[in-house]
Amino acid sequence: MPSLSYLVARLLQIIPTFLLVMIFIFLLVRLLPGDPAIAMAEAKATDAQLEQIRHNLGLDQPLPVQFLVFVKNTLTGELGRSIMLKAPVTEIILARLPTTIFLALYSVVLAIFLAGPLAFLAASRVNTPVDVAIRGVFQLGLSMPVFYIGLLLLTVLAAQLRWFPVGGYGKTFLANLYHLILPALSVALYTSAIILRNLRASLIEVLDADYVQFARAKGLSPRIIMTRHVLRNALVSTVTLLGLSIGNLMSGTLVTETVFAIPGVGRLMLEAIFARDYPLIQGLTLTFAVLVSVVFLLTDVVQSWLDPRLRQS
Amino acid sequence: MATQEKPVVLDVRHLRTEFGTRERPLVAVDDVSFQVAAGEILGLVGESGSGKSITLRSILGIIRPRGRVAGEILWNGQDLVPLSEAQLRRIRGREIAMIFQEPMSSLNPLLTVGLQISENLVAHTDLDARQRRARAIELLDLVGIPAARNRLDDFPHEFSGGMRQRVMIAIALASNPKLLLADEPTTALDVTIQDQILRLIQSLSRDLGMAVILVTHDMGVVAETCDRVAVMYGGRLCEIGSTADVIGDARHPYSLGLLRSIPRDVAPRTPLYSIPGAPPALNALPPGCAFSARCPVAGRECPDLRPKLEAIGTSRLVACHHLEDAQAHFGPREAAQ
Amino acid sequence: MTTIPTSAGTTPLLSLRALSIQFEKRRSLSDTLARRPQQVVSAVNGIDLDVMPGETLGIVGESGCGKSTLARLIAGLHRPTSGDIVFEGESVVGLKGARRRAYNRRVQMMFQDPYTSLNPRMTVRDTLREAISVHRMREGAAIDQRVDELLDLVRLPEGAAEKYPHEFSGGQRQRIGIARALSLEPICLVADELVSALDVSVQAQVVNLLIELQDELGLTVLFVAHDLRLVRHVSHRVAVIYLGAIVEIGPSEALFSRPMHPYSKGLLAAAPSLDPDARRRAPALSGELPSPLAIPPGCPFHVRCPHATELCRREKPALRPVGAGMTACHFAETIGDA
Amino acid sequence: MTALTQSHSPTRGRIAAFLARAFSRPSFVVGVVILGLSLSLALFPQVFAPYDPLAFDLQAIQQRPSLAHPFGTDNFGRDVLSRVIWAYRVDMQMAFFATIFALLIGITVGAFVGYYGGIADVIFGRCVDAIITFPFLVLVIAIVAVLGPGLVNMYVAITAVNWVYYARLTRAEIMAQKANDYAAAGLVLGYSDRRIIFRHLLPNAISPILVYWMTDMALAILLGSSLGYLGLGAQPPAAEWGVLIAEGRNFLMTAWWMSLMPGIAIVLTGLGFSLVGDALADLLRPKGR
Repeated sequence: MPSLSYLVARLLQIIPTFLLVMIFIFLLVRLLPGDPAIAMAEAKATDAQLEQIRHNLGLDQPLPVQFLVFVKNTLTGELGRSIMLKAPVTEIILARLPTTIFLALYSVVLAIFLAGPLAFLAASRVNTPVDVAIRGVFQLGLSMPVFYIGLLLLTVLAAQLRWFPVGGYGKTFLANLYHLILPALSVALYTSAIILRNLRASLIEVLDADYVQFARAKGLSPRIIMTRHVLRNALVSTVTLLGLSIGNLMSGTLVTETVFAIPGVGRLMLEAIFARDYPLIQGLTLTFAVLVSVVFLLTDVVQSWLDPRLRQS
Repeated sequence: MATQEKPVVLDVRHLRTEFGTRERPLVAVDDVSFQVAAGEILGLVGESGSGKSITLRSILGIIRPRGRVAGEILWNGQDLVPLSEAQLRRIRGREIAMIFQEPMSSLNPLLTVGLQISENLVAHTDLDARQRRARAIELLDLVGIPAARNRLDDFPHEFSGGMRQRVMIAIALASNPKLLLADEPTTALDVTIQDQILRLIQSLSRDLGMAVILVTHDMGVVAETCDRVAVMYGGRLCEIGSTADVIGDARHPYSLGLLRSIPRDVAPRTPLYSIPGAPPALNALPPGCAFSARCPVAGRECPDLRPKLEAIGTSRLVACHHLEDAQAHFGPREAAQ
Repeated sequence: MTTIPTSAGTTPLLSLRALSIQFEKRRSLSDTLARRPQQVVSAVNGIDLDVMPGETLGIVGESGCGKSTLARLIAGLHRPTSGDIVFEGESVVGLKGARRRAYNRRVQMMFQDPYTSLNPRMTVRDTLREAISVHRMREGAAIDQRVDELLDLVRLPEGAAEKYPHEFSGGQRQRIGIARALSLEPICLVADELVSALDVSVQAQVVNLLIELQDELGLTVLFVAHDLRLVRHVSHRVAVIYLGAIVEIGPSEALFSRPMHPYSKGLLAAAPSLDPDARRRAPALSGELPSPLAIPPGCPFHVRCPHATELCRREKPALRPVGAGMTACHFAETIGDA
Repeated sequence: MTALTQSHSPTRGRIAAFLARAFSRPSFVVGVVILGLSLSLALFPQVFAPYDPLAFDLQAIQQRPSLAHPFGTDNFGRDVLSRVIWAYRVDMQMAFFATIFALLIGITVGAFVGYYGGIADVIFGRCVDAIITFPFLVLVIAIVAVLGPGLVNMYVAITAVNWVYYARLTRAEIMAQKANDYAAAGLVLGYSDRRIIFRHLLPNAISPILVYWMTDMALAILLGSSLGYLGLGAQPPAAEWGVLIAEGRNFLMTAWWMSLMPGIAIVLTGLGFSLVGDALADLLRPKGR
């Protein structure tokens, strides 16, 4: 297990990163075109009313002060009110977040189930027709945009064949699984192509490693060599990759939520942008950054649990 | 050829190992025959590409499925070549064990040393978990790892290179093998550590009655450690005999050249004997003698006509058409200064 | 250019004065939190050394003893933490720009790994032309002529110039490395494990070439290696390094036939000998090289030394004249004679 | 010094040998053919397109694919094939302009911090950490929201994020190359930092970067068309694959070809880039070890 000091250090490392993230979000929103006060105010607002709104938003303060207020508010979970939905941003996001997280996890699980066996098959038959075919499939997968896969699945499987629902979310867990299978699959197809490529490469590398040769020379059974020596070692780099592709995954869910009209934070982001709802944009961007950071953190912990060499530094 | 009183445990006959397609095979080991007696240390010497490591791996069948092995490998009378993977597994690690050159990469970095020893015991013995732990400590102790009891739960990266090589030997010894195949076990180590490991292998062989095939490129290692030595070049045997015979009175021009290129009893800063050219690629070997391209006494027939291993005296075989010329070319050894 | 190797007694070409270098290991946040102390690798610890013009000085030791770092310090690839490097009477520590180029024109280096020491994307001709033209050693057509001369000098076959490094064997690549170093017409060569990556039968070719070129061009050579037999054959004088410090230095033949320091003795005994009669049952030296992160106090060798006493644990012996050379051991006289 | 950069005949021979090896791979040939066709369509759409991509033909609304309209027509009677062909111009441009500046900036920054290290490297590392903390698309969308939708703003937004990935890769490659002895040899030979970086390290570090560039151009098309689909990239009535798919989105049941056909163009072009990239990755792997 990773040591406590490792975990604490890893948590502390997030601070400077997040400071930069906050600065970025802060500046981004300040650069948004149009005066947010005008956007928020009634159409016939007087100059004095606008001034009042600006004052309420703290926009009449110098930038550094505004930033400090922003940081303080963020840390206390106070993200302002959405202009578009006229409700607290934190509330809106928290209501929509579970859907997106569920969708993302669902996609990852599907992707692993798709990629794992194929990678294994390809790596154990390098340069045979099977391998070539599998590589061809993943190259095709890498060339398909998520929204296009989504539309194809939607048209054929949902609209034409009526195997799956066209939209909606479902109430129970099983209903969730059923309703979200197509959107999850759209994201999973792309993600699985990435996993497949990486896992295949690292399996090939590990199969050739000295310690696997040594394990054979020890007379171990193929099953033990596979599980204990090959898979476990190949997993380390795949876990890294999975962690790093969380950004991709989030981008994918954003698109897929739009295509399938799923009420998650991805679609909300897009709506917020078209509505120029800057407190919401700010809150959502921050939410995505937090999600990614948490996944990065988990990845590091899992990695150092898998690989003792990483536990020290 | 063998005049030992000890019984022969391993008898390799006409071993041939090839890679690549059947139409255009890359022959890494070509018609190699030798015997190993119980408790004996045989040195297998050669440069890169000489086929010495492949010979070793062919014995255990771990070059399959990419390599194809032909000939006979008689282990206590049983031929290992036709055996299936499952049958070979009962011999690998149990009767014949192997250690590798790179102590850094040959141990699984993610597993504790204790587990890597005990998985061997699980595969080849009936010991229970507690007995396995006790045996693992005993083994680490045997190979000279200090505070063995406390190190079972350590990972390979927590050991130095020399200590990792000891761990590898401990793993190999787990089920009391009768033959240890050691593939350049000290090449990656420093001289003082190399010395320690070689002495360890020597004493284990003596104390446990275990035969050893020691692959190396260093004639000095052979001289200090082995009972007999086989010299390989381009996948073929040039010379095989007792260490004293081969080191003290080599006959094959390649063995002679190799020995002469090591500075010994020569005036400082005088030119050393050097074999011209570089070791050949496996796909560019002549049909005849593999060494003919670099040989100072090669005749016109040498590149086409393969010399047979022929006996000289009672305990040595040499494969060369021009033994007298070689003797004359290299001359008698200069007297020690 | 051609100077005859002079005997000792003249002024040294290169002097190292209390040369030391430490590398601070990068300290992670988690180290700080766990209050692990800052780790410092002491690679070279106060080396004093004079290199005479025309001589070959062998530097031997086990991996991690700091001999490669020493070679790189001399070539100017590292900056020492303390101490000085004096070349032809002038300090060359921390030189920059033109002065550094001028120094390196005189002191060149050859590297261990034939596979990574040549730029794989440049032909041999391009590699040599670049060195020659950057230093303006020749101009115009004379450059190509010089390239051919150099290749001839290191005995590479005709047509080698237009090839890429991967088309050569390891031994040939090391020859290219030698030619590259010689293209600046230096007077001093630092050879870091020049032949240790090569096959035995090829090592002799390269060593012969080096000796020949040295005699022909009157070069001073620092021959850093771990192969004792080769170092003995090549060197006029030899320094034995242990944990970044010289434990013994002296004329090659004297040191090899009668080593004074217990480490030199052990190192020599451990080296595989071709004499089957010299077989031993016990290893020549027990224990392993301690980590340069934690160099033992007193004599750094005391933890492995069979003769160590309380004095050795307490007090670091200085390098002092013993026999034909210098030795850093409290009991060199008694041990040396044993 | 000019003599140094002159190409010698062996270099030309090497290129010929390289091409011969490359073209003996079916996947490379397929990829090159696809890209060659795509480029021709992008450069000369007027030659290939049978109709004016913007011309309404209210007599021929939502016609199924036929000989007259191989890809059918859209809800305004525009020829889908012609629109897909004209879209090559926009999408191939996206592949290039969304990546080239990121490539150039990334290589420059990456080579600098990789070679010199130190405080610049630490700051760089923090910036990378911060930028990869945002999902790529989220960040690009946010920047587009600031700048406003449209192609040029999209290039700016993508470049602003994307250079980090090139810089990170370049930095790692430069550091790996710098650890080789030939870099040390360059220092001992008294070469300037600039010479070592640009003549020695970069040429050896560049292959994986170029391979990444190939796959990234495929990614740029995917990203650009996604933005187009979402309404943040190219703006209608401009013909762009993502925009075309979005236009057909409401007619999936009645005029499926409106969305299907541009999608095939995306997949094919992406495949072309990734096949070539993959083959190059294999071919450029250093040999001789």
